[in-house]
Amino acid sequence: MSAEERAFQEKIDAGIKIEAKDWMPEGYRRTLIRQISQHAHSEIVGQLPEGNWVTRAPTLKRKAILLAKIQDEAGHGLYLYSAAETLGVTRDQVYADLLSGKVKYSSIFNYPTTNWADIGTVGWLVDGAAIMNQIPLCRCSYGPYSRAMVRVCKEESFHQRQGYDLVMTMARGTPEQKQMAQDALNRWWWPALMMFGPPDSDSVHSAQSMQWKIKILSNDELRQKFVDQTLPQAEYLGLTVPDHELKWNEDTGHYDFGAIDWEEFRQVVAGNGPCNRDRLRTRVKAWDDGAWFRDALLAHAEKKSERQVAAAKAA
Amino acid sequence: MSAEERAFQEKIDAGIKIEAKDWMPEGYRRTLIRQISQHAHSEIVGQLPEGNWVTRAPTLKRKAILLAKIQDEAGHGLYLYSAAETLGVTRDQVYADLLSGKVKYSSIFNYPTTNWADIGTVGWLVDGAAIMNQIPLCRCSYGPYSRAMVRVCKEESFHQRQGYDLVMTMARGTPEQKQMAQDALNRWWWPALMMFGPPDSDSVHSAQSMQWKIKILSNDELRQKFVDQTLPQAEYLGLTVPDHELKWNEDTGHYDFGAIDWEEFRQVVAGNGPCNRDRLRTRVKAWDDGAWFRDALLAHAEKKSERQVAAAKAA
Amino acid sequence: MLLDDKSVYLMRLGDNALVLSQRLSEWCGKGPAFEEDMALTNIALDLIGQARMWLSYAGEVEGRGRDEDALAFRRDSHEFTNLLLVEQPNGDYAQTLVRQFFFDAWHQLVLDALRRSADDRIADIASKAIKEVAYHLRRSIDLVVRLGDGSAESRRRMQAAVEELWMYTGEMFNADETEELLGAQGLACDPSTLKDAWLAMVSEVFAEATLELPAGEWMQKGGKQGRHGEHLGLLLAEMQFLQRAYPGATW
Amino acid sequence: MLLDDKSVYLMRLGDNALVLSQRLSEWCGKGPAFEEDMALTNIALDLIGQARMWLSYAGEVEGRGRDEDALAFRRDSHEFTNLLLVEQPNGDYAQTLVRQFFFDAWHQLVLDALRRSADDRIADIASKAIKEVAYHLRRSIDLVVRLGDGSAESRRRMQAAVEELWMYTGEMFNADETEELLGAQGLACDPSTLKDAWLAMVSEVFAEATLELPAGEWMQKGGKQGRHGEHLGLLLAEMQFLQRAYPGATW
Repeated sequence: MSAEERAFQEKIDAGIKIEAKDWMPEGYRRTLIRQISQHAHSEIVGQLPEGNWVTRAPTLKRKAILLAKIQDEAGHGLYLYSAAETLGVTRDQVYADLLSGKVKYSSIFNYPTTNWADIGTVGWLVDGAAIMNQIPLCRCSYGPYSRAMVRVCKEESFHQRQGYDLVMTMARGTPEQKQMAQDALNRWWWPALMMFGPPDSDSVHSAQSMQWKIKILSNDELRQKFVDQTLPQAEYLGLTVPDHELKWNEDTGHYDFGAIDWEEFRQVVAGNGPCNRDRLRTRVKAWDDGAWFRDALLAHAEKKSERQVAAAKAA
Repeated sequence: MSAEERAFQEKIDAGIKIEAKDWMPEGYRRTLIRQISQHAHSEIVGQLPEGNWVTRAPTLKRKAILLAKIQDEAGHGLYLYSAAETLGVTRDQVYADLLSGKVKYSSIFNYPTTNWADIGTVGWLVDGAAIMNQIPLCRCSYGPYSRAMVRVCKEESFHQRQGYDLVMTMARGTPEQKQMAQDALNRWWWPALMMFGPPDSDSVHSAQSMQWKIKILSNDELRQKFVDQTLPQAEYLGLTVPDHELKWNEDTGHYDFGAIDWEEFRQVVAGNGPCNRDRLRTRVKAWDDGAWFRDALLAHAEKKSERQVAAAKAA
Repeated sequence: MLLDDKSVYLMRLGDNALVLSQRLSEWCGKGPAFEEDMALTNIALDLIGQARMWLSYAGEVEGRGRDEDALAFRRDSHEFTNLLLVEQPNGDYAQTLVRQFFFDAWHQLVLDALRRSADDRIADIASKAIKEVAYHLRRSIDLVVRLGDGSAESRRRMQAAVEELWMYTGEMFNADETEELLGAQGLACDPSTLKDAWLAMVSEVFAEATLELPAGEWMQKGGKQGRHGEHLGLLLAEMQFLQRAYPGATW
Repeated sequence: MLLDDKSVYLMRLGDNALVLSQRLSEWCGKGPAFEEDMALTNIALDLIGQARMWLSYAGEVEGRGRDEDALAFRRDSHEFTNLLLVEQPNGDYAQTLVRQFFFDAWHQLVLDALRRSADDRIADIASKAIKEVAYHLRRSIDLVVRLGDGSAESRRRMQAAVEELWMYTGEMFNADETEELLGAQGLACDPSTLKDAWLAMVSEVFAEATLELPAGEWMQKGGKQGRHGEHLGLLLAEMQFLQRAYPGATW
């Protein structure tokens, strides 16, 4: 380890934030760029499964809440791209890697939203899992990222409460509504658990990321916290988590839960989820269809500055 | 008038059909091509306002009836294009004139179908008016056209009865359904009267066409017959025809009716109806999007015949 | 029937905001730039808020117990009284923007007049809404200018959108009996009085944007009276699905 | 629960026909040639007829008073049990045709087996339907061959459609408990037994069409159990609008 590297690690160990202009190891920079941009992409792609129900929201109030949530997610994407830009990449570069399929977004967004309760369930479970992942990152070593996380977590807690409220309304509604809520839980439960990533035993890069404090808790620790937190919430709603092996373990003080189908996880990551193709195509089409728009704004800006130059010369 | 022309007119006056291989004046040929191809185009474009409700038909039986009707219309288009082809044009030439906007289709199809009762009302009034126009044409002087008309009229009478049955179901249904039926009648009544074309006083070409027996009754005669026939049908349904001036005239033995808004008619013919652009664009898009398909069938046929030639040579 | 006319008028205001908001929300996550996604969502949100205020009040005035959701989700297309302009499909982004500009320019004038309505509630809603709409209009003008006077491609698209939508602008200024009656009472504004100001603004913006005013003078009409094109029925089938499929449920 | 399994099975057959028919009818008046418009409409009509027979019988077996229209228009997407394949969007005409070919080849095998069902009504419906489906399949094969071995462009489109839809074909051959149970009773056919024949036919047609079988082996599933993609909900919102909006009306 070089002297620079040692000094860097000492700062981290001492809880001092690394800022954009500070020296950092290339691996730290690259890992952060990947992690932050994946996170940004997830916010952007995450708009789509929710967007699927905006036009069908059942009340004007729910429609407004959903639109506002989706707008917040776009905002999160933008802060996060800005955080990534502090590391010496541009938003367009990073975004091009999403569109080309080189860099992934969270696999959870490759599942379809097929009933209205999904919208609440996504808020409750998916935002819930995201917050669980992100709260520790508010303490991460990279200043711009940790500050973005503080803001994101605050808004996402709000989304999670709104999602839970929606599911509660359904769970306490007509029998059909309760069935929708249960159906949504059945479909989202396991994918939500997979959001924490592969089991610690299979997880690559984790040790280094933990040393650098850009990963604070392990995948399995976070997953367990999520299960422990979510179970009582499901019970309170009168909904059943789709796991026969789930039970309270007095000895550990945690819930035991069944085995996750990691083959499904790998397939979805590899592009074989129900919606991978649709999600990416939607974004690629939006980008391609919008090229003329972006080009025209540039063309106008150039014209304008040429006119200003000409006016200045004439004066 | 040349000897040929005199002989031609004598055949017509004697009620002898003109067939494709017979001599005919160029004006007769051109007028027929225009008239038959406009009629064919109307069948093809006429699929679109009905197609707008196929995906929303309220019962499976009604959906099947509607699909079958639309299929019949496509069939009528095809017989009529065949009849036009006997006059020395090709279907693709004639169709290109539709797509370029050079030749019109019936203006009635430039109005939107906005509720389910429209589907019945179109059958009742629009097919009704079409039959009124076409029944005399079963006796027209050009053999292929008159035979096509016989077949078309038979099927359209069936459609008209189905349409009337649909409107009756609505008119005798819930208050909302009855309102839909009345609303549809309000919107389709005047455009249906316009289907017979401008008043005789303004109608060009009519005298010659009548002499040639490719037009048998005048626009105003047909319109009056239609009003006389349709009024009692509307009364039987308990619906009100949207014309305050409509009343039975003991002296003439016909219904008197109010003035038609010919300015609207001219605007719709000129392209300013509510749906002109959508109708034509839909057909143009279908044709353009299908170019690869039609080209590929030709390419396959060529490959196949080349292979047959090669096989024959090898043998 | 003053009461009825008033609720009809309020529904028109609400329906415009609702239907346009629905169209804008179809862009969700599909805009040409992240900032545009956010801006369109923002406008859609403002318009939903306005729709709620107008429709709630319409329901109260009507006095048949219909709230904002009953009016939004349980009327069929012939009962919707929005302008034909706002129900037009999104088309490309140029068409969405031109539709928005034509509407915003009119909307701002209407709300400005309604701020002086003799009905306090109308004046109050208009005063709230006009702050949002002033921003919508500024943004629309800015984009129309930048895209009209942008690239050759953007100019072509913008001009095509203008030609496409022009025939739906006439209806904005046709006063019908309802509007005349309410206008005479000082409750609503007579839209025919807005036409010159609207045309002046559009002309000015188009001049800067190097766009041309269309020559066509034939205008479509009927939206305010519930006579719509074929697009609205499909928009409503989607929008109203849950309320229609599960009547009586609470969401 | 034999009765329930039977009605579930009948609904699957009906839902496949209904949903595919709905997709085909979206082409109405928009096909690439007049003859294609007519042929697609014809197939859509045949499939509606079959859907009516299966759903009517499903309703009778279920015994809860639901007729064909109650089942078609008043179930929500999670109660629909069609294969994922048939709910996929039309895409271009190549995608519509490849979807149809994959389905027809399977459909014919299923109906052929069901002609020998121990249930006379099932056997009877299957015997009627298979005559229509034999024509559908002949037409599909003919077009797949002509377009696969047509122009470079048509081959590219057809191969792309094959790649696009391949992952929805696996579900056709997964027997679940319902099918196993009914298969054991001689009422239904175990779909896993059809896979070899289907693959042999597809391979043979593709060889003539110069198309390639995709390498991908991961298959989507869930349609038969009511777990669908996002497209079905929108299809149903449109299809069911009138029955949902006006409950209790007669049409």
